Amino acid sequence: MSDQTLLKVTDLQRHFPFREVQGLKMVRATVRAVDGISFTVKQGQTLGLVGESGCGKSTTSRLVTRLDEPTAGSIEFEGRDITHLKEHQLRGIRRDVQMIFQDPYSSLNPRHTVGSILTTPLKVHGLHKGKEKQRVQELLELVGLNPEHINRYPSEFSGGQRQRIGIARALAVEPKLIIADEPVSALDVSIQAQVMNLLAKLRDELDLAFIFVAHDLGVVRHFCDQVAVMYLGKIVEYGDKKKIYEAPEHPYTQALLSAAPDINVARGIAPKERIRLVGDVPSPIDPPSGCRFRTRCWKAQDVCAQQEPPLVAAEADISTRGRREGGLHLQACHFPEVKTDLVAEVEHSA
Amino acid sequence: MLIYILRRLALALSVVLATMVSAFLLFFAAPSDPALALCPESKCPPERLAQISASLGLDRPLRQQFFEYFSGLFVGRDFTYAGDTVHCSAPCLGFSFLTRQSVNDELFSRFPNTVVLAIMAAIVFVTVGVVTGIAAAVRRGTAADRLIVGASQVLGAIPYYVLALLVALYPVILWHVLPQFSPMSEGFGRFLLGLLAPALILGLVTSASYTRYTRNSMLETLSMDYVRTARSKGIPERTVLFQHGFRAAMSPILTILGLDIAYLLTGTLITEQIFGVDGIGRRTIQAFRSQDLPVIMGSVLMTAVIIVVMNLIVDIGYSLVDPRVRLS
Amino acid sequence: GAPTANNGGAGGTNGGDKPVEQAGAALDPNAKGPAPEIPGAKRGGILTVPYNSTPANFDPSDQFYQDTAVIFSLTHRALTTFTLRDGKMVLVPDLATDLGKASPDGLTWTFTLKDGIKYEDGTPVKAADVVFAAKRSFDPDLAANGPTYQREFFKGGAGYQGPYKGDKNWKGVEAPDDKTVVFHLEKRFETLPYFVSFNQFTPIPEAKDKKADYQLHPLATGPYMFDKYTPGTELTLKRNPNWDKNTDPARNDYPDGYHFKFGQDVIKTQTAILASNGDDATSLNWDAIDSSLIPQIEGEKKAQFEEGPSSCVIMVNMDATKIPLPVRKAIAVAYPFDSIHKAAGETSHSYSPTSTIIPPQIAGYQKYEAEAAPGFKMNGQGDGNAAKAKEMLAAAGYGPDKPFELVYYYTNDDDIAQKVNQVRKQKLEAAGFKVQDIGVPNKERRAIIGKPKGKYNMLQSPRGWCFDWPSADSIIPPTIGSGALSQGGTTFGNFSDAKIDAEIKRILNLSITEQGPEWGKMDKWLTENYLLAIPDYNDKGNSVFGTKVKNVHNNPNKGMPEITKIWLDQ
Amino acid sequence: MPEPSATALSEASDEKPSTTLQHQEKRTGRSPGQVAWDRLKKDKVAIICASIIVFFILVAILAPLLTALQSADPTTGLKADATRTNTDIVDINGLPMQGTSAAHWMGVEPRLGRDLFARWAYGARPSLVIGFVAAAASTMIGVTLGLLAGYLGGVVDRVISWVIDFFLSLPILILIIAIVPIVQKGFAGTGDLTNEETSDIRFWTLIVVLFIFGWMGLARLVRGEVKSLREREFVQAARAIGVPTRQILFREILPNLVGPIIVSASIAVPAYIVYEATLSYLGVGLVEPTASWGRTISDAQSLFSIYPLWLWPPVIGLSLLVLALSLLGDSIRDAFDPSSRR
Amino acid sequence: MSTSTNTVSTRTAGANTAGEVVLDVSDLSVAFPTEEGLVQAVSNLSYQARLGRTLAIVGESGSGKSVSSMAVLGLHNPKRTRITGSIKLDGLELVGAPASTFQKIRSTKAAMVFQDPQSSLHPFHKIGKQIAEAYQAHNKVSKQIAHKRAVEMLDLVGIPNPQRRANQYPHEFSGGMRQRAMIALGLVNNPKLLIADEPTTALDVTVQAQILDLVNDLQKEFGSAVILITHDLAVVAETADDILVMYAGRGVEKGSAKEVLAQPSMPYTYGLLQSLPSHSEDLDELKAIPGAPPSLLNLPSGCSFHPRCQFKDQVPGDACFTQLPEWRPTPGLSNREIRCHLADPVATLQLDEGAR
Ligand SMILES: Nc1ncnc2c1ncn2[C@@H]1O[C@H](COP(=O)(O)OP(=O)(O)OP(=O)(O)O)[C@@H](O)[C@H]1O
Ligand SMILES: Nc1ncnc2c1ncn2[C@@H]1O[C@H](COP(=O)(O)OP(=O)(O)OP(=O)(O)O)[C@@H](O)[C@H]1O
Ligand SMILES: [Mg+2]
Ligand SMILES: [Mg+2]
Repeated sequence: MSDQTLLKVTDLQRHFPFREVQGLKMVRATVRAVDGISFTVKQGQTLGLVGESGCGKSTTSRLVTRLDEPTAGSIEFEGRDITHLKEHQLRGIRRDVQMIFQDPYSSLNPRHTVGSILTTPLKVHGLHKGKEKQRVQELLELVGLNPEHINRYPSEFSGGQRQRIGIARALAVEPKLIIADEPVSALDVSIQAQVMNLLAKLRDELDLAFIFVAHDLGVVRHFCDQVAVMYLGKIVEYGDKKKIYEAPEHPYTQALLSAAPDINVARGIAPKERIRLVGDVPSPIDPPSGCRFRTRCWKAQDVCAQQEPPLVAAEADISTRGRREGGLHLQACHFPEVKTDLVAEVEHSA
Repeated sequence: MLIYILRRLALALSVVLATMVSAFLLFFAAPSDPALALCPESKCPPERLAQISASLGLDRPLRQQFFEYFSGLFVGRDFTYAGDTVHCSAPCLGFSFLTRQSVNDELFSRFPNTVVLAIMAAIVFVTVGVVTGIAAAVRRGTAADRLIVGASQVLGAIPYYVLALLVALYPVILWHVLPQFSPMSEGFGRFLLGLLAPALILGLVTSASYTRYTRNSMLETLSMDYVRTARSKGIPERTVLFQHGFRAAMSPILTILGLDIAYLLTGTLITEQIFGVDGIGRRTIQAFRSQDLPVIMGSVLMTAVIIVVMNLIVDIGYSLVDPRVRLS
Repeated sequence: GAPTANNGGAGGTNGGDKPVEQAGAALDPNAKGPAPEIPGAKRGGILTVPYNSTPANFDPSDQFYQDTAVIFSLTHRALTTFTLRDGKMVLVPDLATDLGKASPDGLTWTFTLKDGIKYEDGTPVKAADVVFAAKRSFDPDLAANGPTYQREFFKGGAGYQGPYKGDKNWKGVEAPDDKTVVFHLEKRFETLPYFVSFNQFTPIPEAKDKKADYQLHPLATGPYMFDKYTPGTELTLKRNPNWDKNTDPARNDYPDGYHFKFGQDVIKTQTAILASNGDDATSLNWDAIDSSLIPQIEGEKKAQFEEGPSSCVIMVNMDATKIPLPVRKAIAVAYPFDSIHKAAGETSHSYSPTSTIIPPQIAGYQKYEAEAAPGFKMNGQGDGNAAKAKEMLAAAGYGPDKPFELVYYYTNDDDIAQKVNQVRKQKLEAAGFKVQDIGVPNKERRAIIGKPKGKYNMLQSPRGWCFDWPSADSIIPPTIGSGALSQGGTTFGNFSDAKIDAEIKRILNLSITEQGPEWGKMDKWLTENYLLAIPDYNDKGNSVFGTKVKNVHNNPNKGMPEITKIWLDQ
Repeated sequence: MPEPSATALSEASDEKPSTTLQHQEKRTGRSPGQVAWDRLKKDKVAIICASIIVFFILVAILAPLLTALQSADPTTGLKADATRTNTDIVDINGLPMQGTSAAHWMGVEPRLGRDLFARWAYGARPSLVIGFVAAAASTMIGVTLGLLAGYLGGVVDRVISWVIDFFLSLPILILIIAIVPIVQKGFAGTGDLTNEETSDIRFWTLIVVLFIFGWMGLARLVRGEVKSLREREFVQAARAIGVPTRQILFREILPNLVGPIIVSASIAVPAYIVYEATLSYLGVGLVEPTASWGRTISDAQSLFSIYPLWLWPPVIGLSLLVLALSLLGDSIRDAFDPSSRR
Repeated sequence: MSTSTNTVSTRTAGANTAGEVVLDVSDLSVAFPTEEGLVQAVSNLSYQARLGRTLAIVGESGSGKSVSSMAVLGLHNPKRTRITGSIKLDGLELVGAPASTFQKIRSTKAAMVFQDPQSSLHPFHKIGKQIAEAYQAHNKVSKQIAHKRAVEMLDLVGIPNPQRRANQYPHEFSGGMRQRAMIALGLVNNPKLLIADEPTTALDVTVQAQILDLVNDLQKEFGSAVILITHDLAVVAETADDILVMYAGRGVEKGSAKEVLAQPSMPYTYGLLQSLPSHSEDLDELKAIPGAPPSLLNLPSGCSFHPRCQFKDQVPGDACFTQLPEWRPTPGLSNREIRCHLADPVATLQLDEGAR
């Protein structure tokens, strides 16, 4: 794992303007899907992006892959600003940055065979000329599929197998960074594990950098080095995995962690104390002033409504277990407070 | 809502305008000579023809005619005729070449006939189509379903004008089962009765496609989760079908209805011709025979307006049926 | 046959100073009202008349068409009119006391109005009203569709624009007093008494003139008046209380009213009328009988059908400047009349083959059958003789290697014309002609075949002629004289010949009585010596009527029923 | 569990989706199109309809042969063909003097005496050609415009949508009546044409006019589908890979529209056939001497009571063909139905 | 097979009873004849639901969870479904019952909350009306009273400002509120049995927690039986009393929820639990069950799970391949039943776990 910064995202914004009719008036409004986020991904590193539905995770992924153009901010890939490149200028980037999609059903063209799905990227980028078929078979093997299935249609595969095809497609161009937008959310637990294992294996073997989007904290914890927690288009807490899981400081991160049901309850561990949030996520069209989380926050005070808390270094740079550890840990709350034990420790012996 | 309607109206207006311009160019610029149509073949020396042309205003440059026609539409225009100047106020469609009557009057006076015919036909095809469509959907896969679908297919496959002609001839003329058309001036009841036969046949034939639309739409909504929810509430099946199923199945039918207005008007054209209903369609065909351009233009405009307005109404109705439509 | 104007009749004319007097002839200057009663006729009922075409308007100044003329014969009276007597049309005085008096030079005609004639509103009819109407018939807008004889014959008529745009005090027609109408002519117009039976000479009171809108309710002088008129749709007539039958020698008034419906589908209408259910039993239709109904009207429904001649003669026109006479004769021998009639959907009830240019209703008609070749009579019958035609062509120097090419235009946007062309072409080719049939839309064809310098060498305009009154001066001069050609129009043969023109001029200067036989002779002479157009057929008119409609007879001047004599058996 | 009308509940949503998924593990190499094809082959109605259509196509192709099967006409000693007139065998009023015979299986045409069987067999040609060619042309236009509007969005979409709206608001029939002569004139140039040339020109004119006015529905449909397909992840994936736009449109998106396109084309074909007949009825359809069912029907309707032999064969032919085509269309729709497939 | 099922279940029930049995499903099979063959969605399923207790039905997608519970409410099209066995709801036999019976018991005795609240609420009707309608269908009351009841219910499920919300359409609700409304709809007639079919799958974690708490609270208040269908084992661990694990249309393990999750005794349950990336475990690799679920058109012979089972070698002979395992109590565990041929599943699985 070298220390080379692969991707640097600074103050990224994506607003979707739209018109809405309110009574007799036509109002212009914007969905602030992503509203100023910054993060970096180093080579071989995995960044997890978590947050509730609609907080802007997919939008971020689409911006980073440049399937969408940011409203503001910048994206640098290997030091090159790719924020506003035109489609034809993006060719190189298209090779280096790939995406794995959430839905294994809709992300494969039902009209193409596996073979043609996998040769398309090779052809587009002129890779392995003349030996495309061989390369496709390699790829299939790499993701654990039978190379003989090259002439099958996606409909003839199960969800897990399809997701593998999607992964193979992303790998075909030999990218440096893969953005995986909820790659396992649509899969069943038993299959999910298969795919996660595959991703981990590939990451390690090919030294890939990942941005891993998910809402399942367990999966993220399993897979990522760093985690960014998003809420309504903003990053509220960002840091090394350990810090986030073991010493979360932002109330939202804490709520998220505590809300996840825990199977360990069944193993005799007392159910953790759950932080109950009231109300629903506000609309990104009209986000609350100041701190966006304040409407659901139990710690909210006047200042939260007036000032937007900046993303700053976490106060207590200590881990739950009392050992001091360095590493990245940023949070954005006016009243940060370390809360440990939100995640139960598992007893390894049965 | 208001803004939406205004915007839609503006769009509709642009469509109607474009229709008018293209129709004008089509008809007036086309190599046709309405004067010839008015001049009997055996007695038509050239100077007579020129006189008729001049009297119709067709001797002036096309650009001038175009300008006059369109200014007539928006601000009205003056006609000089037999030494008199007559003002024709906006929207002025001009005067019929043939009857010398105001096209506005000619068409508006016939408008009710066409509209009543269309509405009666619509009542027929909507009720027949919807009822049979629902019946078929509910009995999907049974013999009854196949019968309904089959019958509607067969009905739709026979050339309409042949069917209409048979109806016009046998039940109406020869057997006297159904009354003939009589104008509104001879009593509204008789008028309605007279439209029964044409409306029935037009409605029945049109209903064929509505049967299928309804069936498909119904099948689709019946497979929706919310219908399952409705059923799980233990409410009577009838309520499930109509309040939950059909209510939602209606919007696609409504959309198609909007799109179909143009075809319905085509249908009235042929129907009016065959049943001798004195409506816009028949007048238009007449106008074609005599190259009566102002009347043809007028009826193009009128039909375009009807279609556009109906689509607007359908759109608004759509939003009434479906609360999700935010009209934006 | 094309639609045509009013009028007709038979017989001679007057000339000079004295009133026309011709016992037993088709002129009856002394006819007096009331018209004789029809034995057994009953009063009452409404006659419904649904028919196919749609009258453009009911402005008296603009009338030239048969159907409106029939309707006007119920509502409007002109200076003279025709009445049906024993199957013949007789010209009788109507508003005038006689058939007019001409000055010795024939250039001034005087008509005197009867006393006691009123409009439907009770106001009396004045001579000035007739003069105003006559002037009005010059208006280029209001009278665009009307006849044009007045422009040609009336003094100063050529450029006159009518009373609105033109000189109000134009002197072509004058009313020196309330009862007298005086016509000043440019040249002799011996058949003026016929012409003044046109609706252009029905009085219009200037004070009540509404110009373009006058047609919505033209003031009636006849036994009926407009009740309700919806342009393009229908017209109902009711009795005119101010009509005095004692002044009217021509009209009876049996039904209580009439109901005309325009633009009706022919088959449906005729089928319904033959079935005679309800109102259909008191209905009448004058469209050509649909061929699907022929079995009925030839069989059980015979009594509900009436047919007779109309005013039109149809000819096969050839360009004599391009086709030499021997070839014209060969065409006459080859021409497939029967096939063409069948293809055109003509039936024995819609035409009768003819061998003359002048139809039999016309004064001086002389029956003859000219021969195109020995033994080959040109009588519009048969299906052509290909073999004989080939022989004749060969004799004229044409053969398979050097065929004579016939070039003509036909309407390609009309189904019947196309079918006719198919058989015509097949048969003419069989007779050894080379045929170049050029299909164009009707409108274009009419423009092309109306110009004498066309690419065609046959079938140019006119296709035939419908007379405006029953004298051949309304047939031969306009179709054969070089006048039309010099004005840029076409004629039979497109042929200008000094001999022919001289003969026409000679006959026109004769009195009405003398003209008839001379026209008859000229007809035969033309066909035998020139063969500019091959006589084909006379159009027939017919009526189909319900079982309660009585006394329907064909008006041979119009090929329409004589509507003023019909009564209903309620 | 008798719940008589609890039908359809499970139909579209959960009828077969995952079963096929699992089931197909065993059958390899079947694309969705092939699945539909297999289903069609099992559908009896579809087979019957297809046979009927094939029958008419054969009749159309083999018209000269079939016509020649009739024996020679005794009066002329010639075998009938579709255009030869024979006025000798109709009476003075144009009615045939004979009924069906070995020489004229369907009798002869009133007035012209042409052989009705020949006209019937040849008459299938324009119906089929117009139906298929106009449908193909309008499908092409509709698909292209729909693809562009749906995929490119923005101004292109707004312009195309407006044009679609515009065309949909036109009183089509009136315009067709007006346009046919004009287009014909454009084709015809100077206008010195023979019967046959005119009739050919009119034939192509009709096709052009029909498809000019017939592409909007499909364009709208395709536009909608493309709009939703565009958001589908496989299109995003193609973009992410760097596949050029044109290739995305035609290689990624278009194949997914095959179902709706085939269905809409299968509806368009009978619709055009009927439209052609209707236009003939209104006098702006095909012209003499082309034998066409629409023309024959419009000619024959006046005499149908006394000479039904003229009217009914083309009416039955047309109805049967249209019926078969639209039933087949339904079957194709079912076969492609996404609710019974995944 | 069916007889043993019954006795076993009764025994289990007897041991576990905390309330009266409301729903007794025994030997239920549901099959759908389709073009491609017979889809055996549910086979020989038996379970019971008791008042005051929550039964979780787990299993992966397509294992027949929804199909079996929809059969309870008679929501399958009778013409396209073959249902055999017995479903006794509050003593009433439902298999083969007429439509009118179902109409009566729906919502009053058994109600269902569906997975996707977005598509399960009618988009064109106001929320209040949809709830009131269910109340009115079973109580002879006026519209106003029914509406009041609907508002009450919305209040009960914690929707703020219920008066106003009752007059809104579903699309104006957020996902969590919609699911609450669905629950309100389910409870409006105080049913004895509430079937919640994946009530939180479509929701966010924080909202999911809210909803699950709500269901628990309501159950305590109403004392009804709840069947919770899910494939999220963590949810089960936190909310359910009893559990039924399904695989390929069959029940494979049942018992007390906590015990089963703590100590699974059937290889499939075990595999499922193993494949979870438990929050605190930092293992490099997850223990996935290899292979994919079988086709319901063509179930594997013997035990449906055998193609994916890593322990099939430990069963002597070819029992796993040829013989369908019957329900049997797990040796060494009380209150537990499994369908497995393993002689001593507990030991076998423990051995495996220890080996890792
Ligand atoms: N094209 C668009 N136009 C308007 N709004 C959009 C668009 N795309 C996304 N949004 C809005 O932006 C917000 C963020 O969406 P995004 O898809 O990034 O969320 P997410 O975190 O990926 O959610 P999920 O977990 O549901 O996938 C949402 O409110 C969404 O409605
Ligand atoms: N009407 C039907 N016809 C054919 N097969 C059906 C039908 N309904 C359901 N199935 C099949 O039955 C099986 C069980 O479906 P069910 O919906 O019960 O699964 P589930 O366990 O609820 O899954 P999920 O977790 O995805 O909801 C599935 O394979 C499904 O495809
Ligand atoms: Mg997302
Ligand atoms: Mg389910």
